[in-house]
Order: sequence, then structure tokens, then C-alpha cells
Amino acid sequence: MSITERRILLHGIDREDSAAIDTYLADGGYRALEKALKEMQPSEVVAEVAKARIRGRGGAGFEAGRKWGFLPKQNEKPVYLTCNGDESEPGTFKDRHIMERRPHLLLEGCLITCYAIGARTGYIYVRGEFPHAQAALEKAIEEARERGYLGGDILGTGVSIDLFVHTGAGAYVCGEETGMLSSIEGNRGNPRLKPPFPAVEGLFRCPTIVNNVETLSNVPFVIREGAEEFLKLGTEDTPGTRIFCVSGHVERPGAYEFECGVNLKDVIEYAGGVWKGRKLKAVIPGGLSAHVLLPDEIDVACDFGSLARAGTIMGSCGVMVLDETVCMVRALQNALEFFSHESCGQCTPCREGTDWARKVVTRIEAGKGTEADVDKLYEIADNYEGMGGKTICALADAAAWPVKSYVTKFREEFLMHVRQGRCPLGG
Amino acid sequence: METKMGEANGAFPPEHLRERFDAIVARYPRRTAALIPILMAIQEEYRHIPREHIEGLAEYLGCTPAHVLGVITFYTMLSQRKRGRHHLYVCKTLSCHLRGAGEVLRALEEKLGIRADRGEVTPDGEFSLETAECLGLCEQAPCILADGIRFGDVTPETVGRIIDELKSRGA
Amino acid sequence: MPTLTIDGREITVEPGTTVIRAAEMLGIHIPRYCWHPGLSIAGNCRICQVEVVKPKLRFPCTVSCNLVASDGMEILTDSEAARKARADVMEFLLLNHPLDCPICDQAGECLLQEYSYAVGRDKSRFDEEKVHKSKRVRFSEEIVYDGERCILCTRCVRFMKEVAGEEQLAVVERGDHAEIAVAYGRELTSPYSMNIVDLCPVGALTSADFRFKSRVWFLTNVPSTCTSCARGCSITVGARWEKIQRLTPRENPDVNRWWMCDHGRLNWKYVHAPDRLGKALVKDAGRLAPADTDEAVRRAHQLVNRFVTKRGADGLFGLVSARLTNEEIFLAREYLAGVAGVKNLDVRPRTGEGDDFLITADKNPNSLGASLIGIAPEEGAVGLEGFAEAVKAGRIRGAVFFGEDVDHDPEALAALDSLEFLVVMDYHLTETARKADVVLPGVTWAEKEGTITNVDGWVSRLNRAIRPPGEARPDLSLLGGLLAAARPEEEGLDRPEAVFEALGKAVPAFAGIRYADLYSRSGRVAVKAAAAAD
Amino acid sequence: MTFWTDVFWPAIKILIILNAVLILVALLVWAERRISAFIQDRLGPNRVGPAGLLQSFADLLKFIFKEDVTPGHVNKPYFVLAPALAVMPAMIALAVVPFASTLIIADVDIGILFVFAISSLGVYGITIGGWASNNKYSLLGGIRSSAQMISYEICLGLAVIGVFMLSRTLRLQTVVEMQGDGIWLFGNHYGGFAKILDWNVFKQPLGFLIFMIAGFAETNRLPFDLPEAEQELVAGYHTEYSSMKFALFFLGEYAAMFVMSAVAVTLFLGGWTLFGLEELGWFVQLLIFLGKVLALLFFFIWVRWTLPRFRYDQLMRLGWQVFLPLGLLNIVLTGVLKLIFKV
Amino acid sequence: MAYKTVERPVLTTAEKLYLPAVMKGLGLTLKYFLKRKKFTRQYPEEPTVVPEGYRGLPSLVKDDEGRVKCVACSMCEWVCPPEAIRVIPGELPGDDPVEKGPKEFELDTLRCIFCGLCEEACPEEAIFLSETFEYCGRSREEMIFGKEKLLEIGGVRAEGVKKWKKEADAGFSRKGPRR
Repeated sequence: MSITERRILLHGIDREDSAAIDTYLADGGYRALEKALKEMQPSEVVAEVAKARIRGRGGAGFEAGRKWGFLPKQNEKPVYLTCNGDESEPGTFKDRHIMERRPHLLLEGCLITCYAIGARTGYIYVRGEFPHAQAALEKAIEEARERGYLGGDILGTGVSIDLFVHTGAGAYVCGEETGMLSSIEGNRGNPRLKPPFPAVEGLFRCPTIVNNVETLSNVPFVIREGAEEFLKLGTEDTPGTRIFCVSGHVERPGAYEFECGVNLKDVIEYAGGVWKGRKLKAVIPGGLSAHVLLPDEIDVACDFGSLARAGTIMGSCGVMVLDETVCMVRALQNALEFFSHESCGQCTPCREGTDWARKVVTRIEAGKGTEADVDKLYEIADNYEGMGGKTICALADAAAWPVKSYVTKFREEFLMHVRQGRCPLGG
Repeated sequence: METKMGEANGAFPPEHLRERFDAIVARYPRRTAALIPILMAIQEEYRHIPREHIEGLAEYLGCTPAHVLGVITFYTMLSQRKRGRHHLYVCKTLSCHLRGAGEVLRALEEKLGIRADRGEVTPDGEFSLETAECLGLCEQAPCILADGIRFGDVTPETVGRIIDELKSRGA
Repeated sequence: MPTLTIDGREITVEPGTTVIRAAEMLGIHIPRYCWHPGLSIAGNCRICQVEVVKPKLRFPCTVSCNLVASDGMEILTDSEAARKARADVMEFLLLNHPLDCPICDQAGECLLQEYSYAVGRDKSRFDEEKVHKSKRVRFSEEIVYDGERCILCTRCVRFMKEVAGEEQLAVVERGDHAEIAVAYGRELTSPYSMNIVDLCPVGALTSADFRFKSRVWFLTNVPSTCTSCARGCSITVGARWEKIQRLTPRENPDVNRWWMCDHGRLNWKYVHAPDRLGKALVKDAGRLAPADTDEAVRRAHQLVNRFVTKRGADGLFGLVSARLTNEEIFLAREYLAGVAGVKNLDVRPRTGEGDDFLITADKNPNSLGASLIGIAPEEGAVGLEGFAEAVKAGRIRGAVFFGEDVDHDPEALAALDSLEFLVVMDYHLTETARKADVVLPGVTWAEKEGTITNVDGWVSRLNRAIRPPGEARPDLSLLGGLLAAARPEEEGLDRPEAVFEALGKAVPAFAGIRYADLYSRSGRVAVKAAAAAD
Repeated sequence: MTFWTDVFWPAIKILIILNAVLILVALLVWAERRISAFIQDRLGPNRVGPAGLLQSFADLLKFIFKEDVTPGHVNKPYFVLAPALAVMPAMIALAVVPFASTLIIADVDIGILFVFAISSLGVYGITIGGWASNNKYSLLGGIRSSAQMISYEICLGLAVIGVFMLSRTLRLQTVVEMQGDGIWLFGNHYGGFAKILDWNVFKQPLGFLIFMIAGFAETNRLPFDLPEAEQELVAGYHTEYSSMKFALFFLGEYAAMFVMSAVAVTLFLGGWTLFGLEELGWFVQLLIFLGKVLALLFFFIWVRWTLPRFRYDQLMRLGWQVFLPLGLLNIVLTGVLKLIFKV
Repeated sequence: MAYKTVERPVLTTAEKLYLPAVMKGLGLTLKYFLKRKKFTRQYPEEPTVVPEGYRGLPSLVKDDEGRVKCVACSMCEWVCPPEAIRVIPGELPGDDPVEKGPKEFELDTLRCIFCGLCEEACPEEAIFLSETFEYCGRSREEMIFGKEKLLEIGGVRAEGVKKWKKEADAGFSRKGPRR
């Protein structure tokens, strides 16, 4: 079955000038903002977004509208919006596309959200490795300010909202919402203890809403077209579209926007299928932290619920395709190098456990492990995976899932390394 | 030769950056929030965070030098060791790894004669090399980010061209 | 007021109370590294795992330090799941730990040892190379840091930021290479920075002063009170071989909470100074010669008695130290004012720098006690200020100095030469004591028992931690001897508790305090003096 | 009474006997150690002098030069007196022992009574030593000793009564002489070798047995060394003693052993007589006598390293319930036999 | 409490006399007395062969690099029943990862009871009960052996714990110093 893209967020990105405000305006841009400011009360905006059930595109899939509802009702402090553009999950590059190619879409989403939650200031946190995205957003902010969509007295409604780009400096853990808040405050990007949740006590100890770039970019569509239209897209579980970032061993890696619920197999086919006519070995469906899927497991609908039932996560929709030449031990070593390097070092299990697992898998990869090491590897991951109990943030869990799924699903390959004392694939 | 302007001399903020820093500080309700953007700006200016500026920066933002040090060492893009005029981030995470990042890195190391894991700089101070964890350019894997320029679909054969291009830009 | 159940025991707590605190109230100790009652919650060590039975969470266990008690909550602190969770964390904590307990000063009071013993594995499963970090880093003259032992609980970082007031420490690097550091070229400057040595649950931070002096299990730990300023922080004196090895703060919510200043902590060297008095001295043919202590006490009383009988008490000046205990000051007053009728009584004030936390400007530990008991010149009488002049004018012709000297005032010192007699009781031979006719060998705070009254009126106990040198005796016994010489018919007073009881009867401020209540190895030791002025 | 007969010769005799006995005691200590070693497959002292013979003299020197510790808690006069009291009786008792027909210091008519009277004083040394030490173990040792001495002295006395019933005199020389004159059983016709059968040991076997066993008890030798039982009393009465004072106790014990053996030889084993060899003169008689004594001493040592120690209650039971009746029985039997054979 | 009644043997009259048994015993000892087989070793002419596990004088050892293995942890001092050991720790100079060593290590050989608990307690395998049993002195002070003397007795032991040895760099460390 062949499928087609449904480009809402990536609308018109093939055009050279897709980032320009005029292009955006020509496509009906900032109409939703105008509608929200002039025709709707903030609470109505919140209600509309809640009705659309936009599930968080950062990976956790929490509904944005519900999150906004957590803001304290009696509140004297300023409210902040922080847009999470610290897209560091390996295999994911959807937010970069939006920020670089359609910055105004994000700005409009941020502005509407700020209006809805009563924030006067919003920070868009862009990771340091995305200088182009930073530049595009800075430029877009300037343009929007010039046109009166941003700053004081927007469109003459008396509402004033400021948006700033805040740069990161290289830390995966800042993609965690509280880690990002720490980073914006000028601290080490350590995730914070929850509770208190950011909606109650976030940036600068004030109520704060944190949303992903893609999530916020969906807001203009919902406001402009109405929640009903949005709900028509995708599935009951996950309405709307999602940008699938297909990378790895496919003929045409890239970002493709489909309605949620699309079959994972079709997505890979759409990206040209496994390259060089090779056989598929494994698919990682939701960024590096997701559980790996075997070729016979990829006939699955892509929404949060279906993938969870398939034993993995939708996550950030970073689909990585691995062909038959890949050594899974080496791949796991690569993943653990990433996670141990990116652990902030706060919580003991994550700080020590990820690095221990890395050392063990490195030894297995080098052919110096024992069969007991393979079981130990699984157990280490099991021990530091706490589902919130063992660590403050989910990085440890993210680092545990690949270990557990690789070791379980490719156990033979691990044992081969041990028995042969080298990589059976000759890597 | 580099101008004296680019050298850290201890006074903070350096005159030519004061305006820029003040603007950054103005975005936030607390001065310390500007720390990371300012550090990134210093990094860009001096190709590292000069030790002499830590005290001044702390005073400028109203925090302590220890805090600044903690932040500098946390973020990988901030370096206390001076980098080359052209700094290459070579992505090594899974997507790029699958498509041959290892070979690219090796080719680069050979070409430049420096090692990435040791943070070495070419003797002429032109190039330095660093592996990066996912640059978010997975569709163009393997990829390199250098001087704010992205190079996608790199192969061991094309690294020479990249170096040439960087050289020509620097001139 | 939420009511929760911990290990089957119910407790009702204030809203917002965390489970670890609630458990503490029930006397259940939940392991902790990063959590400290005096610091903010960091929640990074993850050892304080408890099983949450109700309400059901997504996961069986979580940290109790950041778990706010809610109504109907059910917690198990020692269930199998909780122990397993703790054992896992424990294994991770010890992975890169150098396990150099034989070298480490913390051994014996190390939480790693304790919890490892409770839940840890007997053998390490870690076959890889350990991470090597910096060792022997001087955070200040007095504090040494060992990165490899550090478990990054950040108690020290938080203490410097939250209690000492300046963020002089920070975590640097990240992941498993993280460690604690001061900024380049800096060191810890806070007068309270040595508290981080006590706070450190492992051996990462050690005191240069105590470093390698003695294993802690050899120390005899005696609860006592710091006498370096009028705050009177509760402390524990660790002694071995009749020598003080270290002083550490003792938790006391009323006075010093968990802390003490570095000055107080290190200010014990004088106790072992070579010039300590080990024998009574009596002037014989113009020279001080060693004498029997009882003989010297009798001689001292003789001098006072003869003088008073001959010239009356108006020519006598009494200086009583505010560094003495309440009991000693009371007996000194009994003797001077009660027996001899001296009106010219005074203390020597000592002032210095103070701050708004623990260090007071008043450097006498018992000024309040002295003034409550009534050591002050009466109306029209001679005080310390007018002493030199009064001697010159011939108004004062004899003096008794209990535990005190006038070495700071050259004029007063010179005036001593023209006195008819001078009796000095002190623990070392001061310039003043050299001019005395009789020198009684007293002791320092570490060698005696008694109570002192701090600046806010809290009465705390001193306890004998070491033996006095030679024939030196607790000042109370010397004063008791003087009183016994004066009133042979009365029962002698030289036991501190008996004197304290008498003090309670004589001075209303001290009424109602039971001496026995004051002694405690831990917890609250101070009882507010009823009439203490704020 | 002349100087020569009453002063000079007795003095010479005393010197000879005293020195001979002291040297014998020294050798006895050496012998004890060598014999015990041999029994235990060891060598014993073999370094000082030929075959280690001078070991005891080396020990003596050591004792003399050792620090003389007198503990602070003792009753000093008695503490000093006790060791002397332990040695003196044994030495004095030697005065009436007939070493040869002419070699006897004091040939008194009541010889055996003298021996009993004097040797009984020996217990004072031990009891006073135990008491003066002011140490509970020493005191226990002393008390045990006195009880033991009193108990066994009775047996000892009863055992020899039979002998004197036969000899009709208490003079020891006569007792010796009469053990060869053949008045018992076979008359005086056989001479020479057969004379040996006339020894009292054959006439009084039960008496000899009781005498020997009581003798062990009297000299505090194993198996009856309860006063100094190392395992229970840490050496008992001489726990607190050291150097020469200790050596004196030691000397006393061995001297008493010598005296006990000498008395046994005199009373039961024919004294200085043997196969008529005694005719050859006093020196041979002396050798014969000493030879017999040494044989008995060997027996003492041999028994010590063979038998284990008795329990105290067993010791008392043995003395009062076994040997006392047996001794009485022996007297009765002797009397009956005397009546039957009309001797 | 569990107990067992032991049947006492019933003795015949002859046995009750004990004399035969005594004779038998005397015969036995006499046999040994006459037998010339002796086990005594003529020390010092014949060297003493110390049995395995012999507990002689405790001593300190160095490793094959000449390092004192003791780190002055005082476990021996703590465990010593007669309190014969006294350790005064001191800081080692330089960058040694082992920061502590014995400044003074005193063994009172007059108090030592050769129980071997020090050896058992030592976490660094630095103290061993040597085979030395011949030592003497003219004063009590002389019999308190210091560190140097104990090291001399102990000699070298190459095997066992070597605290200062860092594990060989496995080449896994990826994070170079950034500071």
C-alpha cells in the first residue's frame, strides 16, 4: 500500500523562501493568531487546544491542553512559555526543519500559547548545534516584530508578548523539560526534582509551560481550522500529523509528514526502503532511546498507543533503519557511548550505571566478554532503569531500553561475540 | 595574524562585546540566565573560554566563579582549551555511525594529523576536531558541522574538499 | 494534617512533610546521602528508596526525601522491593569508589560503609577500570578533597550556597567524570566552611587538621559545649591518649542546629600548650615555688582572710572570668561577696568580630551567666576599668582573680605590683599570674564539668573529656576548697550538680532546670534559663 | 667426754653427711629431670658438665643471683622464715640416720621418734609459707599440706610400729643390725645371700607398703602433690617465692625425700647391710646404704612420672579409711604372729 | 538440656586394689625409660625447622618495588588483644594515590601473644607473623620494635594487595580532560 504525505507543518518547505514572513502570510499565516487575540478568550483557546488533544511531540505524548490546565488558578507571579527546541534525540530532526524552514509557524504557535496561558515572555530554547535554526528564528522574530505580530500591543489588541531565542551549548539532557529550565536560568542543565512540576514552579520559580516545537507548531492549525478539523487527522489515539525522521540505511533519508497511524513499514518504504537492496535487520522507531523492533514487528500503526502495545515507544518519531550488515553490539555500544556521555551525573544509578553498561558492552564488542557479561549487561540496565523511582529524569530509562531490547532480541549475536572473541560480522 | 582584540585580557566585559552582552542580559529577569548565551558568545570570540574571564563574568552576572566553572564544564560546546580557527564537529551517533562516520573521522584525523579524542589542534592553529553526539542532521548522515556550516553525506573521499572550503572561507 | 502509615505505624504530620522526615519522627532511619535536614532537597543519591504501597505509583519504589506525605499513604521502608532498590543504588555508588577505607579518615563513620553493610553486595561485579579523578585537592587550608571517594551528593555545594551564603563550590564536568571544585585560584573563605567535612557522608572531604590523626573508633566522644564565643555551640569532643583530636558540632536545634564555626572547631590547641599549670605555686622569698595544692588553697584563704580582718573588704578587688562555668562563678561570688564581703567585683569583657549567624561579638562563653549570677561592680564600687587607678589611689590593696588575667592592660598589670597580695586561679601562667602570691592550678573547659549560659540563655553542659595535667584541679574544686576553708562547719560544695542545685535556689534565673537533664549524647541539651534577657 | 669424741668427730660427720646429702639433692634434681625426660623420650639437661650433671649447680648459681622479689602484700617475717623452716627439719632428721655402723651423728635410743618429731615440723614451713604469702592459692596449698601431713603421719607411725614390735627397740642402729641376725623364721644358719630374707620388708610387707605410700604423701610427691598442684593452685604455697627462697623450698622437698628414703632403707631394707659385704668396713656400708637410698629415690621419681595426681577427697579417704585400718590390722597381725612364733 | 548417663565400670576386687594397674603403669614408663629413642633436637647446633603456619614475631613487609605495604589503617592496633601494637599514621609526600602510611609502627614484643589476629585483620596484607622466634634485648624499651626493625624482619612479599597500583588503562576513557 502506498501512502502519501499530509504536509501541514512542513507545508511548502520545498520552496526556497519558505522561511520568509511573506511566504508564510501568503499561506494564511498569523490568521490564527489574529483569530485568537481578537475573537477568543484565553480560556477558549485552552479549551480548543484541549479538545484537539494534541499529544506532546517531544516524546512523552502528554496532551498539551491538559498540561496548560495545570497552571495554578490563583497566581501572582509571571507565567512563562518555554519552547523546547533542544532536539537532541539521535535520529530526530523534525524540529530543525520547522525552525529553519517554517519559523513563523512556530512563532505563531508560541504567541497563541502565550496568549492562552497568560505569558508575556516566551523562550525558545534551541540547541547550540543548530546555529541555522537560531539564525532563522532570530530573523523571523525581527520580521514578526516589524509587522506587529510580536512585542508590545500585538495587532492593536493591547496584548504584548515577547519571544526570545535561548541557545544551548551541547547537552542532550537539556531536552528534558526541567533540565532545559535549569539551562535557561544559567545553570548546569540538571533536571530538577518533580514535584514541583514546571506548571507550578518552573522557570525562575514561576509557573511555566514547556512544549515541544512540533507540538506548538500544531496550535495555529487547531485555532485556525478548529479542533474538529484536527481530530479528523490521524487516529483516535493520536490525532494530527507527525513528522517522521527516517534515517540510517534507507535510500532516501529525510523528514516526512504523515497522519498518525500510518504503518511503520510503509514509512520505510516511502523513504525508499532498505538501501542497496539489502535485507532489513532492525528498526528503531522513536529515536535512539526506543526499544528496537525486529523486521517481523514493523507492521504496526504509528501512534502512541499502537507502538506502546508493540513494546516500544513512538517517542520523537526518529525512525532509524538498520540493515543486515549492522553489528548490534557495536550499535548498542554506540548508543551507550551517547547516553553515558550525556548523563548529567546527578543521580547515582544513571551516572554510574550507564557508564558501567558502556564499559561492559565495549568489552563484549572487543571480544573480551563472557557469557555472564551479557546477562550482567541486562541486569545493570534493569537496575538503573527506575521508571522514575531510581532517577530524577528519564535519561536512565532511555538508556536502559535499548540495552534491554538489544540484549533480548539479539542475544545470539552478543553470545557470538563472546564465543568467537570478535565480531561475527567482521566489523 | 589575529588581532589583539580577540585576546582575553581580563577586563570584563571586553569593550567590543559589552553592548551585545548587555542586550542578552536584558532578555531575562535574572542576570545569571544570560550565562550560557554569553559563554557561547565568548567561545565564538576567543575559540575557548579564557580562564581570565571567569571571575569577571561571574561578577558581571552576579554569580560566583565556581558556578561559572560548573556551567562551562557541563556543556560540551564550551571549551577551556583553545580550539583551532576552524573547529569541526564530526557526528558519531548511531545514524551517522551506520552510514560511515567512523571512516570519515579517521580520514579527517589522518588528513589533519590530529586526534579528536585528545582535543588536539593542528600546529598552525587552523583546525581542531571533535566528535559530537548527534548534530540533528541524520538525514544527511554522516555529517560535519564546522564554523556554523553543515556538511552532509560526507565520505572519506570528500573530507579534503571540506577542509579546502573551510580554508578558503577563513582567508 | 495528612495521616500516613510507615511500616505499619501511623503518624499524622504537618502538610508538606516529606516521608523521610515523617519516618524520622517515628524513629525509623531511612538511609540517606544527599538528604540533610538542614539543607535543601537534592534527591540525587537515590538511596532513600521506600516502597509506596498506597497510592499506587507507576513504579514500586521511589525516593522518600522528595515524597510529600499525603493522607492514607502507606510506606514500607524495609520491604524486599525497597531493599533491592537500595542495593542496586548501593552497587552503583561503589562502582568507581576507590574502596580505600584503610586510608580514609571517614572509615568508621562513613555512610557508604554503613549502608553497604546493610544492603550491599559482598563482592563487586565491576571488572572494568575505575574512573580516576583528582585527589588531594585543597579546598582551603583546612579542607582536603578527594574526587574519587566523592559520591556527588552535593551536600557541600548546597551548604556553601544555602548556609554559608556563597556558592564557592560547584559540581564540574558531568556524567561519571563529575566532581566538586572551587574556582581557579580560589579557596573556601567562609568561616563555616569546615562544616562540609562533617556533612560529607563519605570520605571525600577531610579536615587537614584531623587528617590521619586517629581512626575515629579510637576516639572517646564526649558531648560538650564550645567556649570560643558566647554562642556556646553544642559540640562533641573526640579525644584519644588524653589529647583532644577534634571537635565536631552536635545537633542542637536551639543553639547551633548542625553547625559550628571553623574558629571554634580548631580552637583547642591551647589546651595542650606546654605552659599549662600542673602544680600550685606559692610565692616564697619573692619567687613563685611549687606547692601542694591543698596547702596553696589554705594559703590563699589565709591571705584573703587576714586582709579582710585587718582592712575590711573595701580594699579588695575580685575579678571573675566569664569563661568559667555557672557553678564556678556562683562559688566565686559566694566566696568573694558572701564570705569576704567584696563589693568590687567585675568580669573582663572580650569582644571581637561577630556575624549574624553563629559567631557572636562577645568572646566570653558565659557572659550572661556571670551577669545573671551577679558579677558586676555594685553602685560606687571599683570595676575593672577603674582598677588601675584605684590601686594607685590606694583604694584597692588586694585582689583575687578567678580564671582571669589583666594581661591585655599594661596599666592594670603594672598596678598589680603595688598590691599587698594577689591570688590568681588560672590554667596557665599568665603575666598576671607571675605577679601573684598564690597561683591555683585550674583547668580548661575540656577537663572539667559544669554548665555555661549562652548569649540567648541556653544552658549547656561541659563534660570532662580528658584528664587535667599534673596536679591541676577543676576550678570548682579549688573554689570549693576556699569555701570549705572559710566555712569549715558547712558541708563542702564541689560537685557540679550540687552547686547547680544551690545556684538554682540562689539565682531565680536558674530555678527549675535539672542538672541531669542537661547531659545528653545527642539531641537537645539546652534548657532556656527562665529569666534570660533577650 | 672429750673434744675429739664429742665435738670434733661429730662435727666432721655432720660436715660429711650434710655435704653428701646436699650434693645428692643436687644430683637428685638432675636425676629427676633426666629420668622424666627419658620416660618421655626426651633428653633432659645434658649441656652443663658431663651428661648435664652440673645442671643443678648452674641452677643454684642462677637462684643465688636472681632478683629476690618479696611482694608488697606478704607478711614479711614469716615469709622469710618459711623456706628455712622447710629445709631445717629434713636436715636435722639426718642426725639419727645410720649411714653405716659407725657413721651416725647421734646414735640416740629413740631414733625413730626423733625422726617423726622433727620431720613433722616440716609442715610448718609449708603452712607458714602459704599463709604468709597472703595469696589465696598459697594459703590453700598450705592448708592442704597441713591436713595431708597430719593424716598420713598417723599411717606412717602405725606402719612402723610392727617393725619396732619385732625389734623391741627404737634405736635405729639396732633395727639395722637385727635385720640380719636370723631370728625370724629360719634362724641364723644361712648367712650371706639368704640374710636378705631377714629384712623387715619381708617380715612386714603390709607395713612397708603403707609406709611407702604414706611417705609419698608426707613428702608431697606425686601422686599426692596436692599442696602445690600447678594446674589448680599455680604452685600452691610457693607461688610468691622466687630466687633463693624458692630454691630452699625445693631443697627442703628433696631433702625430705632423701630422709624418707633413708628411713625406709633403715627400717625395711636392711640399712647398710647387704650380702655380708658390710663386713668390709664403714665406707662400703655407706656405699651400700646410699645405693639403697638411691634406688628408692629412683622409685620416687619413677612413680611421679607414671601416676596421675589424686583428687583431694580421694587422698583423704585413702588415708583415713584405708591405711589407718590397714595399719592397725598390721599391728594386730604382727602381735598374733609374735604370739604364735613366740619371738 | 540433653545429657547422657555414662555407665561407670564395675571393678572387681583385684582391680579395686589398684596395685596391678599401678605396676602396669610403672612397667610402661620403665620401658620408655630404658628405650633409647629420643626425639629432642639439639638446638642451636641442629637448625630448627619451623612448621608451616608457625606464628612467630609479627613483621611488616615491603612489596617487590620496595614499598611499605602498610597504610596505617590501624586495624591491627584495633584487633590486637594485648594492645601490643601502636601505629602513628602520617601523610605520604607527593601525588601518591595512597596518601597514608605508618609514620611510626611500634610492636611491643613483650606484650605480643602471637595470636595472629593482626595478620588476619590486615586489609593490605602488610603484616605477617614471621618465622622469627629468636630475639632478645636488655631493657623493656629495647623490646619495643619500631617500623624499621619490623620491616627488616618482614622482608619482601611480592604477591597480594597493591593498593597504589592503578589498573592498566584499558583505553576506554573517552572523555579527555576539558579543564
